[in-house]
Amino acid sequence: MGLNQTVRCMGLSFQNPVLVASGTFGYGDECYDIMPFSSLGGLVTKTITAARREGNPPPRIVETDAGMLNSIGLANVGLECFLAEKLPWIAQHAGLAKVIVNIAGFSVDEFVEVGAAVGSRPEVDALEINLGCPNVRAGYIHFGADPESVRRVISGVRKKVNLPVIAKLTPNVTDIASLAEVAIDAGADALSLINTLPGMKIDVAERRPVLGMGFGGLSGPAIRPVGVACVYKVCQHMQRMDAQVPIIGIGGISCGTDALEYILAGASLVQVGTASFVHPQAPGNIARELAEYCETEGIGNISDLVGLAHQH
Amino acid sequence: MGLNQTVRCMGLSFQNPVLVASGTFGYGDECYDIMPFSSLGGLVTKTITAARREGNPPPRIVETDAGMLNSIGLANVGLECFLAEKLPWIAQHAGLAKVIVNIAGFSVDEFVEVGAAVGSRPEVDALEINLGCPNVRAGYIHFGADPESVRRVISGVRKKVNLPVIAKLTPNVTDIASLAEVAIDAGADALSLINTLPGMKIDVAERRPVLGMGFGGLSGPAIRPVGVACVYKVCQHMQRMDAQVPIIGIGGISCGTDALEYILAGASLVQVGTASFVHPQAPGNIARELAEYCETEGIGNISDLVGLAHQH
Amino acid sequence: MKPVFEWVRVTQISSVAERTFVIAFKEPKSAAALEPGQFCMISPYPGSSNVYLPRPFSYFRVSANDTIEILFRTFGRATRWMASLTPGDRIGVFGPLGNAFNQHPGAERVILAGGGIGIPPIILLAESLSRLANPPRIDLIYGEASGSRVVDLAKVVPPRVCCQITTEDGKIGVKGLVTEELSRILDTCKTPPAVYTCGPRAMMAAVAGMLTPGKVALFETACEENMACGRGICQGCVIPVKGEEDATRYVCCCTEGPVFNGFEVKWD
Amino acid sequence: MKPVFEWVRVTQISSVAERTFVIAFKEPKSAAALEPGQFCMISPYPGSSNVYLPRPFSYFRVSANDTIEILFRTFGRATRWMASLTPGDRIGVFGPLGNAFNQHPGAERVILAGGGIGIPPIILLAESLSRLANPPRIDLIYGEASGSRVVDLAKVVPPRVCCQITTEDGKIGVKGLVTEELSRILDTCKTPPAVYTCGPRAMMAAVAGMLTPGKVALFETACEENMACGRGICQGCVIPVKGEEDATRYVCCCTEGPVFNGFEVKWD
Ligand SMILES: Cc1cc2nc3c(=O)[nH]c(=O)nc-3n(C[C@H](O)[C@H](O)[C@H](O)COP(=O)(O)OP(=O)(O)OC[C@H]3O[C@@H](n4cnc5c(N)ncnc54)[C@H](O)[C@@H]3O)c2cc1C
Ligand SMILES: Cc1cc2nc3c(=O)[nH]c(=O)nc-3n(C[C@H](O)[C@H](O)[C@H](O)COP(=O)(O)OP(=O)(O)OC[C@H]3O[C@@H](n4cnc5c(N)ncnc54)[C@H](O)[C@@H]3O)c2cc1C
Ligand SMILES: Cc1cc2nc3c(=O)[nH]c(=O)nc-3n(C[C@H](O)[C@H](O)[C@H](O)COP(=O)(O)O)c2cc1C
Ligand SMILES: Cc1cc2nc3c(=O)[nH]c(=O)nc-3n(C[C@H](O)[C@H](O)[C@H](O)COP(=O)(O)O)c2cc1C
Ligand code: FES
Ligand code: FES
Repeated sequence: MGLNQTVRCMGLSFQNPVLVASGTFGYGDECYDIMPFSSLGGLVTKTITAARREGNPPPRIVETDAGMLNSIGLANVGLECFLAEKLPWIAQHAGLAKVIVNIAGFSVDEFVEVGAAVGSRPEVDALEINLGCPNVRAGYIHFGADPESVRRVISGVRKKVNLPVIAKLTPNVTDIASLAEVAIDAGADALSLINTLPGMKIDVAERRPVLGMGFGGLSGPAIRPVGVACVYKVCQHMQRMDAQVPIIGIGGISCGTDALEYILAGASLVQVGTASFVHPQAPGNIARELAEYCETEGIGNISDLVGLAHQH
Repeated sequence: MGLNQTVRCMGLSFQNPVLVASGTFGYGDECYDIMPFSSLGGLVTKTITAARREGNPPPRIVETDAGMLNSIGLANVGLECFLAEKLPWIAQHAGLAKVIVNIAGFSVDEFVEVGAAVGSRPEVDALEINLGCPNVRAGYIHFGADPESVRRVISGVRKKVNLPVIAKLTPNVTDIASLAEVAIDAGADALSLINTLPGMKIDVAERRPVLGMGFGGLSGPAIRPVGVACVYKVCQHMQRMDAQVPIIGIGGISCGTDALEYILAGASLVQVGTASFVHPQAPGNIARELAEYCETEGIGNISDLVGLAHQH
Repeated sequence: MKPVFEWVRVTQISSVAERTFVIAFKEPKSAAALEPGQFCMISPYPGSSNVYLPRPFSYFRVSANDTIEILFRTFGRATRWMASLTPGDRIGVFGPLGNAFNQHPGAERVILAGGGIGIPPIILLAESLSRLANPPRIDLIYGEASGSRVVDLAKVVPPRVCCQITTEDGKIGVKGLVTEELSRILDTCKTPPAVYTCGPRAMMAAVAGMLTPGKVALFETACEENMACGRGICQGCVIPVKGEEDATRYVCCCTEGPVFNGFEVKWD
Repeated sequence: MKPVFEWVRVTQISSVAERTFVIAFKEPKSAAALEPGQFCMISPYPGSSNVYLPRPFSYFRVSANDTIEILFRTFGRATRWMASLTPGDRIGVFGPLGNAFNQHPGAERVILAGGGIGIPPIILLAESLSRLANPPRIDLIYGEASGSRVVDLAKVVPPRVCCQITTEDGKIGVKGLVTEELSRILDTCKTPPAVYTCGPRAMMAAVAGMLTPGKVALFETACEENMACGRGICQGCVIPVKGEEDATRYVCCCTEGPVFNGFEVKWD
């Protein structure tokens, strides 16, 4: 990676456009020796909530065709432990990689409380707001599916912090573009698209859902066409609006070409999730493949490709 | 298939629970000699509109991971030709298979007009109303995404015909269960779940969407977890309501086990779509595998399994 | 013959040029019935690949009566999977599909023009035409971008077929394009020849641009489009052709083609 | 040793009982470092299967210093894919992962109980314990539902290990369950033995029900749960263990296990 792969986005400078997605890289420490995230654009932490959460009963994961379902249930160490133990370690090992902390809550107040606490820490470069975890028992109406909740969560957190605030939207809505618009109006500095799709697998032998909680979130290559469509749609919609913010493309990215699909559709950065389970070095390999692509094709900076698929 | 596989549903008697899905079996004539649909539970025709439609510019299809995107654009011979040429042939060759005609329109009036014309024909056993084709240039707001449109289309058609009316819902909505409820209230006799998910693939070499129309509908095994979740969710919702109607499970069914997932989740019948492209005899093989399963497991009738996954 | 779906075993596979392979399998029924221009859909044995949809391939040769040979080049997931096959591996084959070239053009001379991986059906057609009771005089042009891609056709081009290779890099045969060679041969024709072509869209469009309906006895092109079902049920593989009043009509490449009257296709 | 991901070639694969196979590959680094109870994640070479996630398998044996052997049984998509592999095929291997059995239980007698396809780590442990400077007396119980599934372990069970096979159909060894044999052996123990077990959840739960903390020197179970990452980053593989005040705590089977104190796992 001799080339300059720097991407400027949300006022931050990412050494390359590849980040690891929330919930698929732990807190960085579990896999630093195998895939040091300091070589990546950034790390997005597992979602943090105010209280520690034990998470859902097993089984929590199962393979599906070209993908997997997960129902982790936002298991996490909780705000206090995260700030005391995890964040310092992450900051120490991040090098040039940006540290993005993903947060969630079960009420607008909790979102704001966690956001304010995390956002006041100098080690943090940006906040990602998880608006749509379909796994939590609270039910299947997510914050991300209701425009008013999106507005209140994003503007609530926005007012409390000076960092970039990224709204992570769920694809499980009738019109993702209008929710993106609400998030931007409420002050989001960027959009992450997409979270998992709601799904279920049934164990035919046992005649019951495989996962302990029944439903789970679908990720992996199976959902890439859905993610690319969401990015393209939101990008198209923003081109018609006044306010434009960068998009972070997520969903089924396993190789450089997959990442390019998202970039051409309008993403400035990408996140790699499930692919890290299939190959522990996937995020680094993808960053390298993008750099090689730019070199071969004579592209000065990957940012020159953002949204090019809209020109046809 | 020595066993009695008959499924009673919507007042009709299906010789087995396997139907072929709209748009994936033409009008039956193109593949009758390879996969005679007379051995199946039923045939659902390609969507018929009032006027003949040329459809979308190519490329119209492309493979994705464990699935495909299509953007056919409701290409069809039109109501007149269908009634004059296609329907008589279908009826002549249907044997014990039920003939279900799938219809759509670009206005409520067109839905009602086509529904009334098709519904008056004695060869037709039921109507399936395509509420969500995401491929048509008219834009991405489908009839199926708007409760009021669903109500008007279903009750409009319902009033004009004496046949069972099946509402085929799109999964591209925030809450499919509430739309199912609207369709049932409006008089739907059954629900078909699901249609394709909106998706896109980008040709990285050409830096443009692969499909001529950009977006397409995602089908195949990739979407099976989404389809099963929709069936489970709607079935769960109906158990809390007064009115209950049968569900027809659709999405990524490639083998008997896949069909059983839907049945256990709450589907009375299933439709096989994309799998027919992978293996021309897929629908017949699936029906046979279901029969064998019942025989091995000592299940008198497949209907005994409907919804069993809810008992846990 | 109505098409059949069979699981067959690969009997042979060999690399014949850069990224280009010949794969063989026994399938007696199709082998006996297939006609030049027709194709089959090839798919992986369940679980043996992450390729999902079958892919269309023209019949290239029939050998030993029961063995079908396919000539293919790697582009993406499916063709790379095919290149990784070894003898004994199972594949799904569905065919014969599609229409065929008209082999009775009523012309004294026939010109066959194959570009790149469009050559397989052209070779099968050459062989079939040579076996006619009164074979026409046949000129065959085979063009590739580079010499490294040229498949050695010496053993498969029938005797008395006059074969000319063109390459853009000039490493093998004449340096230049198929169309240049075609133009030269057309000039030598005293009566309207029949012209058959298969190759990249741009090449077929250029050939179409060179020909005039009255001046050739027949002009047929074998076209390509993404396919899913291969038998007219998905409407996915349409080719734009000239409808009434120059409107565009979409027709299925898999059933109304892959062979089309080259004057009817809308090339732009 | 920190785990490594390697693409390796299958060197050997053979069927050893009904639906049961041994697969071997060279991977010198792990072979030198791995400990009994640890496991690796096996995944298909890209494109060579429709299996998506890697799957966990216990180390069964190390042979010729650099070769790792895995003993597996077919259940679904992944294990069927593995059964279809032939020597020369490439697979991804990620390991060594997880913790290991405690090999210094401070007991004179050790009882190893493996049920079904839970036997591989038990065999590796038996071998390792026998190679200790002062090996304990080792009883090994290997149970299967039917005789047709019994793997011939004669060549892999170390000398001086007393091995008893149980089958439910009685076709091989003693007719009955692992737990019945275990109970018989326990009765012969004069001092608290160490008990290690791996097998179906129901079997391990039954074993747990037979033992009392004070009466055994150590009770370790190797557990199974669906896995995605194998290294603690997805939180997908949790096992319920007893937390404070009998609350349930979920701990990752891949990092805090697969070997657990059998008294701490919540079996119900
Ligand atoms: C009727 C018919 C007959 C055919 N006969 C043959 C044949 O005899 N031999 C043969 O090798 N192929 C033949 N093809 C083409 C073959 O079907 C495709 O090459 C194949 O589907 C590619 O699949 P893939 O997954 O490898 O590539 P994809 O992933 O589908 O494509 C990868 C990239 O390569 C490009 N590409 C794919 N195929 C071609 C091509 N043929 N030419 C130029 N660019 C391409 C795509 O546009 C894309 O950018 C035929 C196609 C049709 C419709
Ligand atoms: C730490 C660890 C070590 C393991 N070591 C070994 C080993 O050495 N050898 C080995 O063969 N397996 C071992 N397994 C189990 C192995 O990982 C699974 O058998 C495998 O993942 C099954 O994948 P599949 O796609 O073939 O089946 P799936 O499609 O995942 O499952 C198909 C069906 O079989 C059932 N099933 C799957 N695995 C088992 C099982 N082991 N016992 C009973 N039912 C099952 C499932 O519940 C499901 O109903 C180990 C698992 C873990 C967590
Ligand atoms: C096991 C697992 C856990 C996840 N946990 C979170 C989470 O805590 N917060 C969040 O915002 N997204 C979470 N996600 C979603 C991913 O960040 C990502 O949006 C999604 O998986 C799609 O990307 P992929 O296909 O590359 O995995 C999780 C995904 C997986 C597979
Ligand atoms: C090529 C193609 C064409 C389709 N055309 C129609 C259609 O005309 N009307 C309709 O209601 N659904 C149509 N569908 C959707 C299918 O009927 C089905 O709902 C969907 O493909 C999911 O099932 P599958 O995964 O088994 O294919 C089409 C699907 C495909 C792949
Ligand atoms: S490939 Fe389906 S209609 Fe031609
Ligand atoms: S398998 Fe991912 S945490 Fe254990």
